[in-house]
Amino acid sequence: MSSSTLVQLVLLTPLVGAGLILACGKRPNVREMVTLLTGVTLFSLVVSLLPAVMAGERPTFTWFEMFPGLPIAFTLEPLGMLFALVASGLWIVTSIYAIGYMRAHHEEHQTRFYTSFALSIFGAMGIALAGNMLTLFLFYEILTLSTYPLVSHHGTEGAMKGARTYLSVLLSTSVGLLLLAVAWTWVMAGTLDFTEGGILAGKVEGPMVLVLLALYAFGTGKAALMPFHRWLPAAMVAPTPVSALLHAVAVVKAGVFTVMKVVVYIFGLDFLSASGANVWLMYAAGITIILASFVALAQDNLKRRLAYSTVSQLSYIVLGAALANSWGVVGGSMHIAMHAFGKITLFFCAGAIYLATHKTEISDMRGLGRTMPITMFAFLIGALSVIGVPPLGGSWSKWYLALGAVDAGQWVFVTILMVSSLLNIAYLIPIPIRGFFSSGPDSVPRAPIKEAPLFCVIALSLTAIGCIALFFFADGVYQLLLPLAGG
Amino acid sequence: MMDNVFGLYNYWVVIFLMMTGFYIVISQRNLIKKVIGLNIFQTSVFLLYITIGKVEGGTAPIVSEGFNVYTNPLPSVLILTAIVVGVATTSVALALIVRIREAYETIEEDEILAQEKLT
Amino acid sequence: MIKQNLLALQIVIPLIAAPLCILLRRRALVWGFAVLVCWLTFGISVVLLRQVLETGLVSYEMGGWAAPWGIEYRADPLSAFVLLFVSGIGAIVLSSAGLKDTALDEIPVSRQYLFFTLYLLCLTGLLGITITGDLFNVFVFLEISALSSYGLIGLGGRRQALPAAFQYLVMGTIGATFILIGIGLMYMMTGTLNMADMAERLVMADGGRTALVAFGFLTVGIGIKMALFPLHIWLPNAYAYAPSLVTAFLAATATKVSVYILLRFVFSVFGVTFAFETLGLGGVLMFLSLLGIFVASTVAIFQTNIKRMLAYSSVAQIGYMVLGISFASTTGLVAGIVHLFNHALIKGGLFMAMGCVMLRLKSVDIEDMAGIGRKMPFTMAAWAVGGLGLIGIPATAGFISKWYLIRAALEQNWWIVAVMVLISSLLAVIYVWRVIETAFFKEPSARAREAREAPLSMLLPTWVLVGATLFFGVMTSTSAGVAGRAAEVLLRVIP
Amino acid sequence: MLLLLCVTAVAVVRMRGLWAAVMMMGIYSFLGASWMLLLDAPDVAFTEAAVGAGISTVLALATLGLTTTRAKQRSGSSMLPLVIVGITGAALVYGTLDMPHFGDPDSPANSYPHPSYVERTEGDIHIPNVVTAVLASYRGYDTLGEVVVIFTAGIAVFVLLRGSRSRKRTHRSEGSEVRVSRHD
Repeated sequence: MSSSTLVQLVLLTPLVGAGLILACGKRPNVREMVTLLTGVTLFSLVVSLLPAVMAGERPTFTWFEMFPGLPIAFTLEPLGMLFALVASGLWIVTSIYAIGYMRAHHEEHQTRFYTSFALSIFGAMGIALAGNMLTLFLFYEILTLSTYPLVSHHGTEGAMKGARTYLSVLLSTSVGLLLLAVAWTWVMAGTLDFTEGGILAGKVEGPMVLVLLALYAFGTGKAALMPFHRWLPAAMVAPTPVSALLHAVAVVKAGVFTVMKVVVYIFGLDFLSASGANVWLMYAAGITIILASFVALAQDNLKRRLAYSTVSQLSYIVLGAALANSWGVVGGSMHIAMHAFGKITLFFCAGAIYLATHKTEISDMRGLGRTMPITMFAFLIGALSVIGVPPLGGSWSKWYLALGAVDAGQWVFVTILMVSSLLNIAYLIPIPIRGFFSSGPDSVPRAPIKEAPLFCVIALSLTAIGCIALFFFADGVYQLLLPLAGG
Repeated sequence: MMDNVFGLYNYWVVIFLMMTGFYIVISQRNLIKKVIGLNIFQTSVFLLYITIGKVEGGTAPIVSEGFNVYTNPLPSVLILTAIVVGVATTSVALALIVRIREAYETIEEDEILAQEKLT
Repeated sequence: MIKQNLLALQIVIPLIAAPLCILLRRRALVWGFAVLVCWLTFGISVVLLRQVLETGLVSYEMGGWAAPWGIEYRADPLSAFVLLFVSGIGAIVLSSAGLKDTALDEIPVSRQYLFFTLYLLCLTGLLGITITGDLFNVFVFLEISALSSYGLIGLGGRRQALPAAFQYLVMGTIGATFILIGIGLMYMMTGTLNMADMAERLVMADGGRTALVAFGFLTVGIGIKMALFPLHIWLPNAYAYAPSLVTAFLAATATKVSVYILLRFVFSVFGVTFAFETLGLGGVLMFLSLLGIFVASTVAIFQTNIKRMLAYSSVAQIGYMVLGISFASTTGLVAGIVHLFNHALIKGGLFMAMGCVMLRLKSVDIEDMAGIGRKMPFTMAAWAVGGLGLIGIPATAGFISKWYLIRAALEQNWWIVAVMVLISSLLAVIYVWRVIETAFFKEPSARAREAREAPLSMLLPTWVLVGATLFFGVMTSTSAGVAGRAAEVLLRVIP
Repeated sequence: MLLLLCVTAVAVVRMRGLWAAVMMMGIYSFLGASWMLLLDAPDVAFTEAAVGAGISTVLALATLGLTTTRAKQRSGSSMLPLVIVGITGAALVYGTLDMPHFGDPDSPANSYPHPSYVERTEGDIHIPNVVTAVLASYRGYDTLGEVVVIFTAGIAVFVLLRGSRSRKRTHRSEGSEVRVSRHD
């Protein structure tokens, strides 16, 4: 099979999967088998494309012309490859986790849940493969809409409110700002194709570059740049598998992925750094990193704390893009993968804790390490990876980001990265520490070991191992991403 | 100036008539009076058309010996159609009024609105 | 033979069919007949469009008398395009009225065959307006369509339909009379009623002031007919209380045809230079349309009757069309014309879905619609897709219109306008989402618990329209392509 | 004559009694018709007298019989309508300033198309009454439209009034019921 056919298959697999899941709605076992099978198929398809992309091939195909000269087209390039790998790979793990979680929790509307999930992955794949900005925008909106039923899943007043915030922030930024940016780019540049070296050089000048960059950066609400980060904590009303895959991996990463794509392929690194318009974006990212960390520190609800941590970590990637040099871009892109593994582990643990003990507040979690040792250990690994401690994956991406900041002569941001790491320690580490070393409430006798359902434990162990593995395989990721930096 | 006044005098009168009809339509609250207003409004527009077609010293456009100047026949043709349209509209409007009266027991706009607010 | 008389047949077939409906009387029979006629009309319009795209212009002299003495029928890309979707939607909507257990049940059995007669007459009127090249003929057909729609609206089951129809009648007649005055003044200045002829003679005629006033009266008159803000007050009640089928048909076609007349007058008769450069029509239209978009969208948010909500949304959507026109650029016109088409599909689909809801719930109140998504998944899924189209989410037809609209604004560096268009679509998000949320995620209401899915005969036409929304959301070569041709003809880029 | 027309029109505005108002409307139409006669449009005049003054008035009177004959004292301000009408009227008067004068034989309407209907009719159709000729031939299509308009109106009226008695009962018995919409 030619690689361009494979790319089509990558796109169609989750869509077909969604259809099948819907059709098998009456029989839960079949339905979940289909989910898993779709995930495995998708992942193997994506992996099979890896050698070609590593070798410098850029499989391309076009569906049809939406507007004259503006088709719905797809191109697989390194950054998209990375995103597709991470999203599809973690989908399998999340599906395993979800089966355990949803059954143990006796959730309703499970068919709707799995169908929407597959559709969201379809959206994420479309974003990863998009060959031009219009296609990306199309799938960006598909992702927003297909995630909505997942967020409002419980149908309670709280869930509806969260989902409303979710939808309104994402839609208003994308329709209000991003679409404007896309249309403007089209009017000025006459093309929206992702081109190496960018398409805007010589087409826009002066302060307009700055305005356009701002439209893109804030318009991509999924990147959760402050002040458009509110949707992410709001989305935490969703069942945990959703928070884990979508709000630590697929959706948020789609956001920063978009920003990265825009910087690399629309503006072009040289053009952007020469224009100087990127400096404010660095500061915006820097502020978000620090502020969100502080907010996270103040949260007692575990999922909310993780959500704010995500907001902060996403801005690492935006910062990488804003640095607009090779180290920054490589570091930022790498962080997409590194943070994904770390954060999904943390969310899996949060869900497991909730399933086993129905605890959501951090202050209630003393002594949990004794009843749920595997979960707490995995949490520790995930936390360390997010903080960036060797030998865990997260250390590499932070290292490259710091190099990028130095390279750009922006010492401030080296400092910010350091401070942020300290803050990470402050809000993440106490949780396992308390879990292992602090005793539970005095009156309660020591409980026996009681882990979450097996499926959940398997899933969270896998991702924790992934965090470690990434440290050793980081070179592969680096090689993959090198072409982005123009190397 | 005076030339204008005499030349356009007829039009001005017609305009006055049209506006009277229009005023009745939009100011009256009684449905029947609205219809009457519409009627007057339309009839006045017919007058406008006929006025357009008039030719000084002309005669009715019936071809016969001894006349060379005829009044323009086209406006007459148009207005014959328009009159019928006008009556058609009036009749539908009146039918509606009958039904409204049955449903609301009134044909005053304010009272109908008041009833709607209640239900 | 048939090919030559295509233009005449387009009108004559539904016209002759209308009285025959009275003779048939029996429901199934009369339905089958009327649907057949509608599809035939649609078929003709398809052939006509292809013909027009080949040759550029098709003209027919009624009764064999050449213009300016006789009445001329002519179809250029714009009119052929409008004919196409008006007859198409007319056919689709009517197809759903067939067997037992459809939205036709809203109309008392004893009057159902008359419904078909009026429906066909209304279709005839709308098609006639579009196809004729004679100003006075426009007025006549305008009245045919108007009178029949008063009757159709009056068929509405609730008593509110009656004052609604009356209000529409009064405003509609005022509009028509204004148009008549405008036509009269135009005739006075040029001595002709044929539009093409008039356009030529208008250039020679002196008397700018009279032409100006004529233009003003025509614009206001058409503005009433097409419910341009703030002349829209007849529309919400009329749409809310008319039988669902009538609403679906009228909402998708009637105002669109009025926009067509505006385009015709402004571009074909008066010409861009006169309307936009001399008069500054663009500014006025832009202001009114933007104001209309915002006010009507905001009002829509607060409606509890969903048909009424959609009606206000229609007022706002008319604003988008007029906004596109007000740019007087090719892209702007494409935006306006393509939105004519796209919105016709979207609103047609939405109101059809409301017809399904009305059939099962006997109510279109938002409270009663709670949780109905579980009982009527296909209906509400169709509604949701239509709603997304209204917002302008990519991959729906609404996005295409919005894209062209923004492009048109940006091309002329009207930043603010582009931003306002985008912001306004967020208002649409609010009113659409209110319904989606209620229908899918709330606990079912008492009425919703007893509801079941609408019959296939209703669902199928609904989904045809909604499917078309999706289809024309990605395959734009037909819709935007023809709109492009039409815009070029209107702007006389190509002769 | 014109003065009389104006007086009649204004009288309608002032009048409360609907009988009288309808009669005034009839008179107005009749006066209009007379004026049309003076303007050399006998065909129109006759039609207006018969249809406008005759049929409309009869219909309106019949409606009165079915409904009520008194209009309520109207409340509220009448400023807005006056302003609208004022602006519209002023616009029209402004428009007249460039008009060809009344009766001008050289005005575009009266001099185009050439040869005129009158001249063509003699050769084409051989009916002395040009209005009839044009109505039936050149613009025969409008006439067809006119027939359709009548037909449409007839159906619409029929639809509206048919079975109205039964509806009446339904509405009354339902009282304030708003949501239920079917009656048969």
